[in-house]
Amino acid sequence: MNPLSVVVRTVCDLFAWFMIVFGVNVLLHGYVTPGGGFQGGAIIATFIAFLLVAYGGRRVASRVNDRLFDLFEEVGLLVFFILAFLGLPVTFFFNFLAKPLAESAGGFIPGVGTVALMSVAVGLEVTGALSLIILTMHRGIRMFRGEDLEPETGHDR
Amino acid sequence: MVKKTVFVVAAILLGAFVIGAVDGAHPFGDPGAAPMDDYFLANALNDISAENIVTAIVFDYRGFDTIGEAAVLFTALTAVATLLREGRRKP
Amino acid sequence: MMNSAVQLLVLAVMAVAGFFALWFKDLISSVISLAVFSLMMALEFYLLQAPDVAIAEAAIGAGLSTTIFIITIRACRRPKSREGGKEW
Amino acid sequence: MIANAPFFVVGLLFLGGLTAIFMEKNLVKIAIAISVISSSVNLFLVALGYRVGGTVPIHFLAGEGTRMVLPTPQAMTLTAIVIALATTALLLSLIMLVHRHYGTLDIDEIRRLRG
Amino acid sequence: MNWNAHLPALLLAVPLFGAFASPVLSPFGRTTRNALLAGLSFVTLLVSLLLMKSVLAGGTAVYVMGGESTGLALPLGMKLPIRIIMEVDAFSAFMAVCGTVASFAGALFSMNYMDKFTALGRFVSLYFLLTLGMLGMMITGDIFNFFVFLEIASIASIGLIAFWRDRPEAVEASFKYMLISQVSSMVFLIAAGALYGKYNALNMAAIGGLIKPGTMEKLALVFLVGTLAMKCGAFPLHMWLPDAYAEAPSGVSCLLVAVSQASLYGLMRVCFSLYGVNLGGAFIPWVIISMGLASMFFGVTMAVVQHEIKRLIGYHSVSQVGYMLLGLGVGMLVLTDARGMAEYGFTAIKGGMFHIFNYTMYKALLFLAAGAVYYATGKRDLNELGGLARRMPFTTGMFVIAAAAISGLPPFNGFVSKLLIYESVFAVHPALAVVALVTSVLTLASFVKVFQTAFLGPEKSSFTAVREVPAGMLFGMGVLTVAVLVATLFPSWTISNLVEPAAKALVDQAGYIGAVMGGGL
Amino acid sequence: MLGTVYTGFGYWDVWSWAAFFAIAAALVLWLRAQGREDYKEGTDQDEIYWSGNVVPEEGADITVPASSAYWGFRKAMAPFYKVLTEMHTGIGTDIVGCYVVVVALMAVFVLM
Repeated sequence: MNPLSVVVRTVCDLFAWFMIVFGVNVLLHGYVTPGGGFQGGAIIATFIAFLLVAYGGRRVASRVNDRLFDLFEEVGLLVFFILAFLGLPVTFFFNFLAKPLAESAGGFIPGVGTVALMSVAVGLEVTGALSLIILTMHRGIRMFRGEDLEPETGHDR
Repeated sequence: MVKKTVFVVAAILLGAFVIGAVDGAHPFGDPGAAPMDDYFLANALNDISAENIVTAIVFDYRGFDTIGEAAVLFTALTAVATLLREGRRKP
Repeated sequence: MMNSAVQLLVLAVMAVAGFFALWFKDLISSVISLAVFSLMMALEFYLLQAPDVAIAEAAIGAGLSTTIFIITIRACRRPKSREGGKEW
Repeated sequence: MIANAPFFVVGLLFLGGLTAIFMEKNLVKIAIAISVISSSVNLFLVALGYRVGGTVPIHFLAGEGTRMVLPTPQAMTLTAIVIALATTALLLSLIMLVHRHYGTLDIDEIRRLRG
Repeated sequence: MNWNAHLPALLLAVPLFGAFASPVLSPFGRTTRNALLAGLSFVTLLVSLLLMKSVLAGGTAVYVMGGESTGLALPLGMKLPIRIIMEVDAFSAFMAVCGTVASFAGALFSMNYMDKFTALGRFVSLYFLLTLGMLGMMITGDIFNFFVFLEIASIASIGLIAFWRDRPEAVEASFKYMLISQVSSMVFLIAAGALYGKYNALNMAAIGGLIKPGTMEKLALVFLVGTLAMKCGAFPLHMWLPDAYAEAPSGVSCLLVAVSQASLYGLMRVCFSLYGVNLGGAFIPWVIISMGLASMFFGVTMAVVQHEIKRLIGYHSVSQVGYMLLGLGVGMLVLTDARGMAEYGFTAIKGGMFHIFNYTMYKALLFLAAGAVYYATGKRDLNELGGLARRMPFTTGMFVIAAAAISGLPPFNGFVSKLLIYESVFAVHPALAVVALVTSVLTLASFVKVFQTAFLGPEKSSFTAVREVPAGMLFGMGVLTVAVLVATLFPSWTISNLVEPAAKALVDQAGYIGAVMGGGL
Repeated sequence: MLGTVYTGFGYWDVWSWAAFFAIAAALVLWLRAQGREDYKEGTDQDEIYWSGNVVPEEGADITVPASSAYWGFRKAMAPFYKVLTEMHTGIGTDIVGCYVVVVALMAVFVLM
């Protein structure tokens, strides 16, 4: 794609950072306001899409580190799984931190218990996974341009 | 061409049946008695103090769907990364 | 009544956008139509009192889905203009 | 039909997407058609949960004692939307690979496996 | 805490953990990765065996995900279950055992077979996710949850079929499967949503208790049956199947066989437990029977003329699925007719069920043997193979056992299940048994061809360097060979301990509903 | 009995079949042992008889390739196989089309 105008690129750049703030907000308050893990994660993942528009593919590919998103995704998944597993003395997925409405004032973990924690975990996972999907597919374009890839020979001798 | 016509006719027929099945569920805007959903609406706030009932359902009542869904996303990412992997470079 | 009139309008726009997404021969226009369709879908979800789903649909349908479609269309161009093809 | 308009639109979009799969030859257009089909199913699920005069199923926004729409279909739709995105991404990656190997996006030419 | 009650959750949690942990652990090297793959597959197998034992001893196991206790399906004052419920009756446990045996064998085989590929950490992830999807479909009792697991299974299998992405055919097969599975799963979701909209329940047992015959229910039944029949490869919907099975890596083909059985399980669950007596006449049973007949005959006739070894075996899958559809369809036909059920229906169901077990074992073994031939020689075209029996004695021996079992030669287990099917479907109409017999003959013919051209004959000069495959692969095949031989030598034990409880659980709709709804229909 | 399966119409016993096979194998081995004693390895006797022609060195030249196996069967069933292979076109939309046609037909018939 031809380089876009300066205005569009600047707006995209600004929006990209705004999206992160908005996404984190949606993610953290999912149990009170509309939102939650998926929505927040998806909103944060549009960050990469905006960056691609604002800076162009080559710069994004060279600057953005995949490892970070890999880490997000892995940590999110494992935390989610472990939170689900911790309820196991009762049942898998038992919400062992929840309190009824009457007792749930204050405290570090809100009264919804694992719902809030799992929401954050899923948010991390969705952020990482969706960003990685976009980055990987974008790298796929380059794969077809340069023919410097050796085809895998598999296992035939 | 005959084949394509047959397929399109069958697709239109199937679409008509989908409309039939969709209409047969319940009239729009009037689901009637909904004991399962009314249980969520009545108890989510008091039991686990969740203001947003949809989130409560997603992460607690039907939490297993959510881990399945996270697994779907993870599967798709893994499959995409497998298909578009860098592979070996030419020496 | 007001609500349902707005709803009918949104549904009509949505159906038209979906139709054009399937109708256009040009892939980029088709994908843009699909994005409009997704936005209308999000609006419809909002009218159906489902803001959670509306947020998800707006972010995923209109944002990410469009991005990956456009990436694919870029990747599937005929590889004739090697020198002119500035990377996206 | 006017009262059931969302359901009708769902069926219409499903029909249109299904027909477009057979009418189109371009792989990306087929992917778009599948995307439209899955969107229509999402709309169906959400429309199932609507109650006339119902409010958002969030106590924080709705206030006490009001009639709310059904929340379960919304939770199901969230799952279905993410699944639809995941499958679309995979389908598009496969299309990229098919284009790399076969050099074409015409579905009638991708038929090495037959018989 | 009582681990026995948590077995259904553990059965799903173990492969899930394997999938999530594999990207973390696989950078530690080949040994760690292989240990994870083989170890967790073995643990899954153990869990499924324990689950089978506990289900046989204590009846249907109900597991409420996230409930206050594992068995509390109905919360206070509710007539319907609200949470996701895993419901494991003898049929589910039986299928889970079949699936995990195939998964374990495939994992052992893949350790050496996949060595020369890159991205093996992701392979392990996808393998576990495919196992997870299969097991989830087998034990879940919730229709939307079933859809989620169906999607996991299909996406994982799509990724695995195209794993060798530098082969155009693999990408093509994967793409075709993707198209059909997307369209059909959307149709499935429409049906599930319509059922939810009418009965406001997602639990299959709850819907089964509430369901009444009507237009929408009939349409939903057709949509569900069409989708699941497509996924298990019944005749007019089978065209993706030989492509996919042939192009997947062999260890994965072995697991895909079990995954198609999970779809068959879903089909039977929908017809017997969800609809059951409300099936609405003999139309759907006859559809399933005729699909079975067509699959048997056309699948085997297509297989006879193939000359690519895995594609040939893939077409045999179509034909073998036909036997199960025939047997179970005949059982479905007499579901409301107590006399017919006692006379021949139950035998047909037993035959179909025993055939599921046999089919999973020997077909997986055949795919593994074909993969071993491919590993050793690098050829998959039968025209270029020949004289391998001297070079690869163990592979040859196991291939012969599997080929004899699938053709239904008398001492082997394939014969026993086919005998049960022949004798019972004969009571419905002799023509059904005749088609089944002809299919069996043609199966034997095509495997004689494979055996003669690949393993017998003079040695070819290009194969002088061929060696027997590594021990891991042989061990993977050995597991399945032992399973085939056990079912061969002790058919009565297998039937009375594994198959008959499963068949009883399948026809007992009231029992399935009562396990969740507490006896009150 | 561990090996006996009652089908409702008859029964199947794997051990009696095993015994039958053992007896048959013994019989065959005995018959084989009665064979000609003037057979000697390394002489012309164990050469392949190739209608008097020279036997080819490469093994592949004297085997029937798999594509030619059951040639007569394929020849006799040629019209049948023509229909069947034309059905398996291998085009992606045809597969979806078959699915749609089958489901639509089933729906038509189930509502009738």
